[in-house]
Amino acid sequence: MAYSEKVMEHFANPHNVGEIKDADGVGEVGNPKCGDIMRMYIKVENDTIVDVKFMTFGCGAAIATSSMATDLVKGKKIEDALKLTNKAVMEALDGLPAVKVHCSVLAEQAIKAAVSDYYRRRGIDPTPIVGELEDCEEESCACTL
Amino acid sequence: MAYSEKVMEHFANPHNVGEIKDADGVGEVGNPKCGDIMRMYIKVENDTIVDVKFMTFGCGAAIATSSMATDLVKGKKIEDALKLTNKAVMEALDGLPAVKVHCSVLAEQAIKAAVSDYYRRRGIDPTPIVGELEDCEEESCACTL
Amino acid sequence: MDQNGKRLVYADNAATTAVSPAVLDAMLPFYKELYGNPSSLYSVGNAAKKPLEEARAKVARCLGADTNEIYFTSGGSESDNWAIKGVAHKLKAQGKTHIITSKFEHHAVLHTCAALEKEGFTVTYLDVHENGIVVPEELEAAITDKTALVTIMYANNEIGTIQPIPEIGAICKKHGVLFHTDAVQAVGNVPIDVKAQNIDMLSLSGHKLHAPKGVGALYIRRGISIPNLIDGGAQERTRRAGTENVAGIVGLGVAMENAMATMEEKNAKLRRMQDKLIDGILKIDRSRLNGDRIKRLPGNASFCFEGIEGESLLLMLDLKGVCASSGSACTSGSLDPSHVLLAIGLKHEVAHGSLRLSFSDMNDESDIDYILEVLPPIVERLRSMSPLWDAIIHGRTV
Amino acid sequence: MDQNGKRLVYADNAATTAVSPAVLDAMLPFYKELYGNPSSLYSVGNAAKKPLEEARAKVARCLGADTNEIYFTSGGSESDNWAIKGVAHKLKAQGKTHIITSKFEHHAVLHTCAALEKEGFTVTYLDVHENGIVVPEELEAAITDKTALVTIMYANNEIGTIQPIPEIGAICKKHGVLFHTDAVQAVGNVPIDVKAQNIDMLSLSGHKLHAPKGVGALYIRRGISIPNLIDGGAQERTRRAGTENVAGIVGLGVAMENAMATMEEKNAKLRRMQDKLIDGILKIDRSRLNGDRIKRLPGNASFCFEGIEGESLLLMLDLKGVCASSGSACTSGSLDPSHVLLAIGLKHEVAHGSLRLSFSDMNDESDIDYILEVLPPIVERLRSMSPLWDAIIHGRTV
Ligand SMILES: Cc1ncc(COP(=O)(O)O)c(C=O)c1O
Ligand SMILES: Cc1ncc(COP(=O)(O)O)c(C=O)c1O
Repeated sequence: MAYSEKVMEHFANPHNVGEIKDADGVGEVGNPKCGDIMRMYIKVENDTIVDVKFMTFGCGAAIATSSMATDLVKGKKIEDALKLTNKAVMEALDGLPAVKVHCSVLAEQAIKAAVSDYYRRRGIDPTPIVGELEDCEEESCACTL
Repeated sequence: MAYSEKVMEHFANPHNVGEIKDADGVGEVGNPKCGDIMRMYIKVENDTIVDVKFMTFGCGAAIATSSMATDLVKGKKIEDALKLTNKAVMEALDGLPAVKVHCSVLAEQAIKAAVSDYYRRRGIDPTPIVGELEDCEEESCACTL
Repeated sequence: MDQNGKRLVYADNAATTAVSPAVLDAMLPFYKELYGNPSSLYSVGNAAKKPLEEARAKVARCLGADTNEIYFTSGGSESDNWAIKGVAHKLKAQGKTHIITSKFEHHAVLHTCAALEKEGFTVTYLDVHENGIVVPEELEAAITDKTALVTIMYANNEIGTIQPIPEIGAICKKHGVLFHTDAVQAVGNVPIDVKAQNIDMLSLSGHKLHAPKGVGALYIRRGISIPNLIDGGAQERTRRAGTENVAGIVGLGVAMENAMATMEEKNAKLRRMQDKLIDGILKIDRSRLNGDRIKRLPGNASFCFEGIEGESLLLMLDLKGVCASSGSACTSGSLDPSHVLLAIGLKHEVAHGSLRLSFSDMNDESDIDYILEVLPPIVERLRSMSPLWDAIIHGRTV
Repeated sequence: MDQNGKRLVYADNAATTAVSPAVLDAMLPFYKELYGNPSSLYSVGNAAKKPLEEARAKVARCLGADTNEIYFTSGGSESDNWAIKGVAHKLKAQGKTHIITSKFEHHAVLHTCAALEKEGFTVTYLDVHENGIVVPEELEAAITDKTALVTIMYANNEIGTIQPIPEIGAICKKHGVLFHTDAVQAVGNVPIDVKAQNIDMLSLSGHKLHAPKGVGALYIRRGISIPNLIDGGAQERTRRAGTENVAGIVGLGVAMENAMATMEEKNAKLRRMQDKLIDGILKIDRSRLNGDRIKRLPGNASFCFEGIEGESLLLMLDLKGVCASSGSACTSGSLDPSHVLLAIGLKHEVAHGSLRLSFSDMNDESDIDYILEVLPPIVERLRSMSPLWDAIIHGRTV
């Protein structure tokens, strides 16, 4: 298992780390038993994600995918942010080891969870827009979602 | 399996190789299936082995023990020659690998076989003097006699 | 240790060690002029036979065994498999289908036991309690008239705790049960005497003590006959086939001899370093030492940090030139927390935050100083990124 | 080759080969700075992982296999044991308890089969006839609906004959029976394509082709699942536990690549040398070449000399600086004549007088000239000492 240089770059100096106190949406995915938790904060103006930050407990890939995913949605329209796939995150990182693919899925899901929260706070049912968020199973930590 | 220098010396330049055409006694032990045959010729004067020669088909130890055994009995009284043991042959050769001990036994037996033949030619039953000669079994080549 | 001007601290000697220059020097002739097959008759081959047997004598001496009780193998895993499967298959015919081991053995033992369970054997996995040590009385209580084998590791690879081997040996002897110990982590680090300690079989591996990877040995007490794991040629007195890894075996002999000669001095130094390391690390908030503080290998210390995930900790340390591991090297890449840490009672989420630092005589105190300098800020940084930390320090369950 | 001014001709390459300088160069870094455990996370370990996987790719390429069909082992014997015991134990549950092999396999195969016979398997040992070659029709006739495995060596180690592997592969495929080949002597010497030749499993060993002793590989076609021989850590995609012998594996990769790149040229040279050697030796009275003259490895020729015992012949040759063997190195020290020579129909007394001369690309024609110079007088001298020779030349049975 070797990480790409890009992954190590984002791991060593992750972008967008931290909290947004007055966030418009907060999403959290993963669970500590599995060793990965991502929490993402978004600030939205005119349907645009003007700011995004994350807090992550997890492996190198978890931190790097959090960093990359936040980079990729920052400044994007929500509808475009929702098009972010784990594949895109992986590609932007020049790939991930097979056992770490689930981290990119978590990152995708964390963004979606934050957007869902944003809609929910505004009284809008997120499901038709964001889709069902499958939660990582407690049982199998190597969830493939 | 490594031979001592002494064994290699006697193997490389064996003493007493050859036939004695007018031998007073000839003894042969071993069998070709087992890969070892020793034939010894003795010339006897006044109960003394005045000459001894051997022909051997066999491994390095077979040749070296033949050489050493003939050296050890040459010039000896028959009664002393009959005291030659395989142990003495081995010791004189600075030892033999365990799997090759039977060669020293063959050499001892070959001398005895030649002496027996000497007595037999003179009409004397060798058994009370030389003892029973146990023959190497066809079945087990690693005979321990 | 410095490399390219960058400080490098290799603190993963329980995973593998560097081949020492003395060992390499001893090996090189066998990769050059002494390439002959030790089973050959001619001089080039024979020249390899003697060093092979000398290495066997050295290994035997270091264990208090006889020379012809030592069989060379390809490493610790093969030795473990051979010993355990061998005894199991041998004694099955006598209705002995029970094996006793512990919960925190190396996978070479645990997975071998699991394979035997599939064949119908039953296995008792003894508790190792919070201090990471098997209780001899519990072991004795587990023995039945069906017990074929007790296999308990000498020292644990992940947390370094040393097991009560002489006591276990005595119990096994008393009950007439064979006793195997995986001493891969112990050999060269603690004094071993297989006779005095009533050990029937013992596995060791070269690369844990500055010999190369891919060579090891199994001690089998004279009189114990088990089926071969690897059948074939007449090598190793017909009990382990395969052209001998002469260079590796010679290296193992030299490494064992060196380890024995320097053990006392080395251990005194490693103990001092370990004390400093443990005291220093335990100053970090919500950190813990895994396993007994005293009954441990002098070169091995394992910690857990709440709110930290082990892999990112290791990667951060690597960026600072510190090579460490979270536990067993064989399972990295796996996402499950260590079975060893779970066996000593840690929760999953805590077990994820483990760090094993293991040292050899090639380390020195400045390595400890360096680790104590770089580790606390890394822990702090990761915790500051963690969505759990806040909850942890405020005592909320996560 | 000269050493200390004394001429040395190493003509026992079928027993083992010298590590080539290129292989040793490739290995050394892993005994020095790149000592890390390839399963580790940090950079020192990771630096060992890539070369390991590159070596796997090289080995795969040389066999026409996929990279992840190659599993590294400790040598040919382990590979043979794993393949044969693995298939046997796997298919036993389906009532497949029959194995087909030949009479003149290496002991790593024969003794493994014997071990399985003790467990209740039945084994058919195919005749190899006077030319030392299995007849495919006889093999096909031996297949029953209980047949689990066919294991036939690619080329014989003692007499060098090459078996009809593609034909056997096709037959096994037709009948849905797994096919393993011990290709320890063939790899690097003949072109192999496991897919085209329908080989399901293939054993190879490094030290037969200028890599070190103690490393080998087993090719297992994708989709074939057999139990592990060595259980434990997650190395080799969980199928062969044990910290990887990185240096040896890297050496094996380089050696395989070199062997493939130079095979054609090398074989042309070895064929020329072999022709000269055979023609020269057969001029000796009552000598014979063992096995087919054409279907043989270019570097291996085995002879028998009536009235001669093999060991003394070898020792005399050794005194002249020629390293040779009577057959398999694994059995020297044994007093029984070679099972291979008996299998091709030789009588015990003739089989005792065998001589195997085997060459690699490190030999050249001057070695042949030297052997042809020293061998005839040695044969003559030994015969002149032999109490049998007279009877032999006069046609009396001995
Ligand atoms: C045909 C054959 N199979 C298997 C082996 C065993 O290989 P290793 O000695 O590497 O275990 C050898 C050589 O020793 C061989 O020639
Ligand atoms: C306790 C223990 N047993 C067995 C092994 C396996 O040894 P090897 O990797 O040499 O097969 C190891 C290390 O890898 C170990 O630490």
